[in-house]
Amino acid sequence: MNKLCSMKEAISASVKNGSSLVIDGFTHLICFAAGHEIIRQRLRGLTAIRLTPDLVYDQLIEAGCVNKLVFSWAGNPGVGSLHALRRRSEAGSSERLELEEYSHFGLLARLLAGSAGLPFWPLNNYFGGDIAQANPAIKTVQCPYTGRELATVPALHPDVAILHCQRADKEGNAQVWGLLGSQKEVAFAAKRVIVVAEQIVPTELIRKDPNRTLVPSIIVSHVVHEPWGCHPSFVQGFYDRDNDFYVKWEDISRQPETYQAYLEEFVYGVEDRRGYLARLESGLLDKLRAKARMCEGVDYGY
Amino acid sequence: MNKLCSMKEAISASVKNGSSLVIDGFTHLICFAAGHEIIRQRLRGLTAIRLTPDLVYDQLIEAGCVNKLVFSWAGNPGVGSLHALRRRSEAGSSERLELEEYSHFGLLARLLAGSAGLPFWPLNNYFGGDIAQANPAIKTVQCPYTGRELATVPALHPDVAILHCQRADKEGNAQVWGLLGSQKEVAFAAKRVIVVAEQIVPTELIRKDPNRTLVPSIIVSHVVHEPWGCHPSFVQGFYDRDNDFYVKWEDISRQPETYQAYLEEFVYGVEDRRGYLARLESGLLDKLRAKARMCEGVDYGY
Amino acid sequence: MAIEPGQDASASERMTYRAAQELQDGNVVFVGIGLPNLACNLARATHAPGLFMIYESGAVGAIPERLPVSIGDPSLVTDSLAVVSQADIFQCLLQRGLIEVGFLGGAQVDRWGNINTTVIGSYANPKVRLPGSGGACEIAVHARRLLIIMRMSKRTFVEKCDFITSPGHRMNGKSREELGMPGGGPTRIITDLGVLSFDATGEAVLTEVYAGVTPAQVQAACGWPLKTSNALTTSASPDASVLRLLREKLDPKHLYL
Amino acid sequence: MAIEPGQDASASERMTYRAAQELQDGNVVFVGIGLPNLACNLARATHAPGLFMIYESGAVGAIPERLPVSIGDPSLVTDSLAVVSQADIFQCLLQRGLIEVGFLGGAQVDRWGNINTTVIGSYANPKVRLPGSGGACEIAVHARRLLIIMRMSKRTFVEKCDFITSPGHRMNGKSREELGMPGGGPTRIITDLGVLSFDATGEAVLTEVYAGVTPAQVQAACGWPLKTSNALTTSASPDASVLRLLREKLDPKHLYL
Repeated sequence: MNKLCSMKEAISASVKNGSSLVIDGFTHLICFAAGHEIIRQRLRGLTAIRLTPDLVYDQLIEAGCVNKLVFSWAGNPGVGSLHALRRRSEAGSSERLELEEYSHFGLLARLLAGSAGLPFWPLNNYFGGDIAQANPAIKTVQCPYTGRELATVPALHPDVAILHCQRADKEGNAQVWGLLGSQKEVAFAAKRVIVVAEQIVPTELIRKDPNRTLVPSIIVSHVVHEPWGCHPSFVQGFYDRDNDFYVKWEDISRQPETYQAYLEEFVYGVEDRRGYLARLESGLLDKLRAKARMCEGVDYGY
Repeated sequence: MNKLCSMKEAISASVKNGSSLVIDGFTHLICFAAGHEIIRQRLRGLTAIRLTPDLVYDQLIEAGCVNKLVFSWAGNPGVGSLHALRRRSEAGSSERLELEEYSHFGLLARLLAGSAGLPFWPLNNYFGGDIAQANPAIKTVQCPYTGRELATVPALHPDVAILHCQRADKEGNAQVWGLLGSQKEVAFAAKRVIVVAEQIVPTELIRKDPNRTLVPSIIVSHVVHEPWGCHPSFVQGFYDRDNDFYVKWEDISRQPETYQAYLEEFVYGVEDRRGYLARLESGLLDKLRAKARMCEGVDYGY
Repeated sequence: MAIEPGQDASASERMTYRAAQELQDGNVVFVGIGLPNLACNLARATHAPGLFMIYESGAVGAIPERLPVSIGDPSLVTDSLAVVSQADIFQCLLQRGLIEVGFLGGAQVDRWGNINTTVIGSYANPKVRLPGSGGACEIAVHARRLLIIMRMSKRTFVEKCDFITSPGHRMNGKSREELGMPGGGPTRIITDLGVLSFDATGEAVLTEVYAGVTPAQVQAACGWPLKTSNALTTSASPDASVLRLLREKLDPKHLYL
Repeated sequence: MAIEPGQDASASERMTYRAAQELQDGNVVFVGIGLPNLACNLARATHAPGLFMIYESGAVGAIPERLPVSIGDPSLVTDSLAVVSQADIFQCLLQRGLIEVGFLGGAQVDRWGNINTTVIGSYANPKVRLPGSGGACEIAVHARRLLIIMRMSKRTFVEKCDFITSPGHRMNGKSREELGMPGGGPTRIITDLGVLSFDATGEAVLTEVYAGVTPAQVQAACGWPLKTSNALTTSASPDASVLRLLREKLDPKHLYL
């Protein structure tokens, strides 16, 4: 079944006011294009879930889309803070964001449970520290063999998962290489999956290297072709991380005025991803485009 | 560190009388060469672990190496029974083999727990049937969120895991494609890992496609270069399964006399894998050699 | 080999054809080797080209070029949509509830659709040691619907299984619902004489016979007093084109037929 | 840029050098970004060429060509020995006990080596919202030994952390042993003034100072009465060749130095 559609269609068909949502990616493969479309569609009351809410989640917060954040590390990696998040979570802020906080392993374990069809996941963690004290969802279970107490987290089943990949076919069979993050776990945990791809390729190409397929089409509802959909994040083999932007973001986002001006220019002020790319400084994409480092193919013959 | 050695050295350094052992592989990548070397070294009292004990495990049983089998499906796939196993596990047999039995998911879950460093693994299984009744290691735990009872199995940490792969470097970084079985789980669960490879390749080749690496060198103690080490099992991209042998095996193994004659000729009667290969019918290897079906490489550039 | 229309269908061919009728286009099927695999290939070649085949070995969306002789055949890997670890197969696909149809056979089946593939006789001291569960137990637990394919005889259709490897609708007096089991349980037992379905209590009921087979013949091959539907129908049989497809294309070496 | 031998080492350079001394050839290290990453690269370039670097992003056996600006930098992927899912990182590598050395920093540390990277002030109503744990909590739990790198001040070396994100040796009166924690806990706090080790009770003890630093200066930068070793030594400082390596090769753009 051909599931190709525009980002606009995929978002409006899948994300509702009040939805819980993951735009996944760990530094790698973070689909800013999807976040921007959600802002443009002025969705409200979202529960935003990710181990590492980064700039695009902060933009969703600043734009007023998010009521609750489920996370384990919130920052601008290597640079600084997420300022919309801080403004809405520190003492004295008027509209407080609800935070549900884990460590990476804990939130990942919630997704593992969701992806595996189990109601909980055990992990050997949270001894003595305050994370489990601050989050009542973290409980314990006793090992039936050793009698030891282990921490547990409950399964998480986000309403929608948005996963960016290097290539997919029109049915949504998606192949990923480089950092895999928690993409597989998110895909199988979610109730609905949108696959966004740098390249749409014939199914025959997917079938030539089946071990690369991270997400099978049977769990995918929409496929979006969105080249450069992750900028300023990166896609291994396609383009590098725009580190200069991450550094500049600290200044843009520190003041609500410059933050809003950014959103006006690059999000509200454009129709879609193509519009966004057109507003980037000329020559930037060429500078970020990956220098090829091809690996060799392997033999699937018999 | 260069860990290359002969199969003889790897086995004598790693497998002791009474060891628990996995020679892994699910149809694919079953290292008969390792099993034959264990028989030649006349090791005794082994606990042999695998989801699918097949011909090579049956040979280990017939040769008197195994006291206990931990398994979930024991047969000659698509053909018939494992006759040494049957002779030693049915009513009236004199030297009974100890059996510890799961379903695939249950035994896999034991390896998952072992590989993840957890003392147990929960699974939504074993309702109503007799498997959990017959195996006291299968217990239950109550989900702290839903109150539901789930089955559990205890972590398994085999003394030695022997894993065959398409290619590895001298340090033991091993790459696998095609069916992955439970190789990763076995490798991380075990206390000691022997990697056997069709090809020894430079580390640079491994580094060119890091997503293909299933086993990292830090958990590997020995590396053996053993081309055709899986015959009559198969290695995707190298050689096909020798189905004729699997069919013939039914007759060879049904009678202890023909079974012992086979072991004399192909196991005790040869020095090593090269000796075994030399005794195969001429032209067989050419017939089994894979017809190339190369996939394309991918780009790891940035 | 010329085939007369409607003639000549062997028991295996009839079972394969009838099983294929249970598969709808787009179904996600957990495929076993032998007749289930043939039934899937027949469905794909006829009314269900989009059947999505998953094998417990890890092949997902497989389109084997040759008839696989085991569920780990290399032909299941080449050109499949994905190849994943068995942990993913059992956790993310089966336990997560994504498998719509499972297929099982066995050495014994009872009126509740419980299946034995473990031992004949006592577990501690078996008369015959069978292969064991493999993935059968979890397929029976999790597949949304389960198709059982078995030839009928008093030896195989028994009052009580010697060992319940794969649970059906009622185990030691308890229903799936009471036990909190996720999957739907068996919906059909496809045999060489006819087809059994399950009533609201979970008991097998003879609902179809092949042309020329009487309910009395079926009862004679069944180890318990078999309920028979008031609306007994005749099972569809393969026509000449289907037989040709099966014999010449799908299993030309007669591995399973 | 000419460098006089032994001269001119900045606090960051001293900390990086001292941290590198804690790494042995062949160690499996869970690497963080910033000074820990530089310390590992320095160790690899000098006495520990076989240091095995693992990043929580999934890169295993990485040999980055450029200084990574985040733990998810693409340069960590290209030419690494393996790239695995984060589930494998946390379960198969960290929880399985394969990580020998972990590195952490933080906004606050206390005398037991507990670290806070979550909030300043109360959790419910924080004065400053910090990034949170990331993988720090589980690194502190599981690494066989933990190195803490932090600049000293009364603001950061506190009597009591506002929030314990990553447990050290003693939490609310309970020891790691009493809590059944698998890893070894912190072995060193490497600061800009000197190095703290831990005594048998798990309390931090000043064991080294950099040349020219007095114990009184260290105490003045510490929020609790600091135990000082009777055998206080002077921390080794980087020589000119090390400084050249750091400045010209390992961090030429001065991202972290």
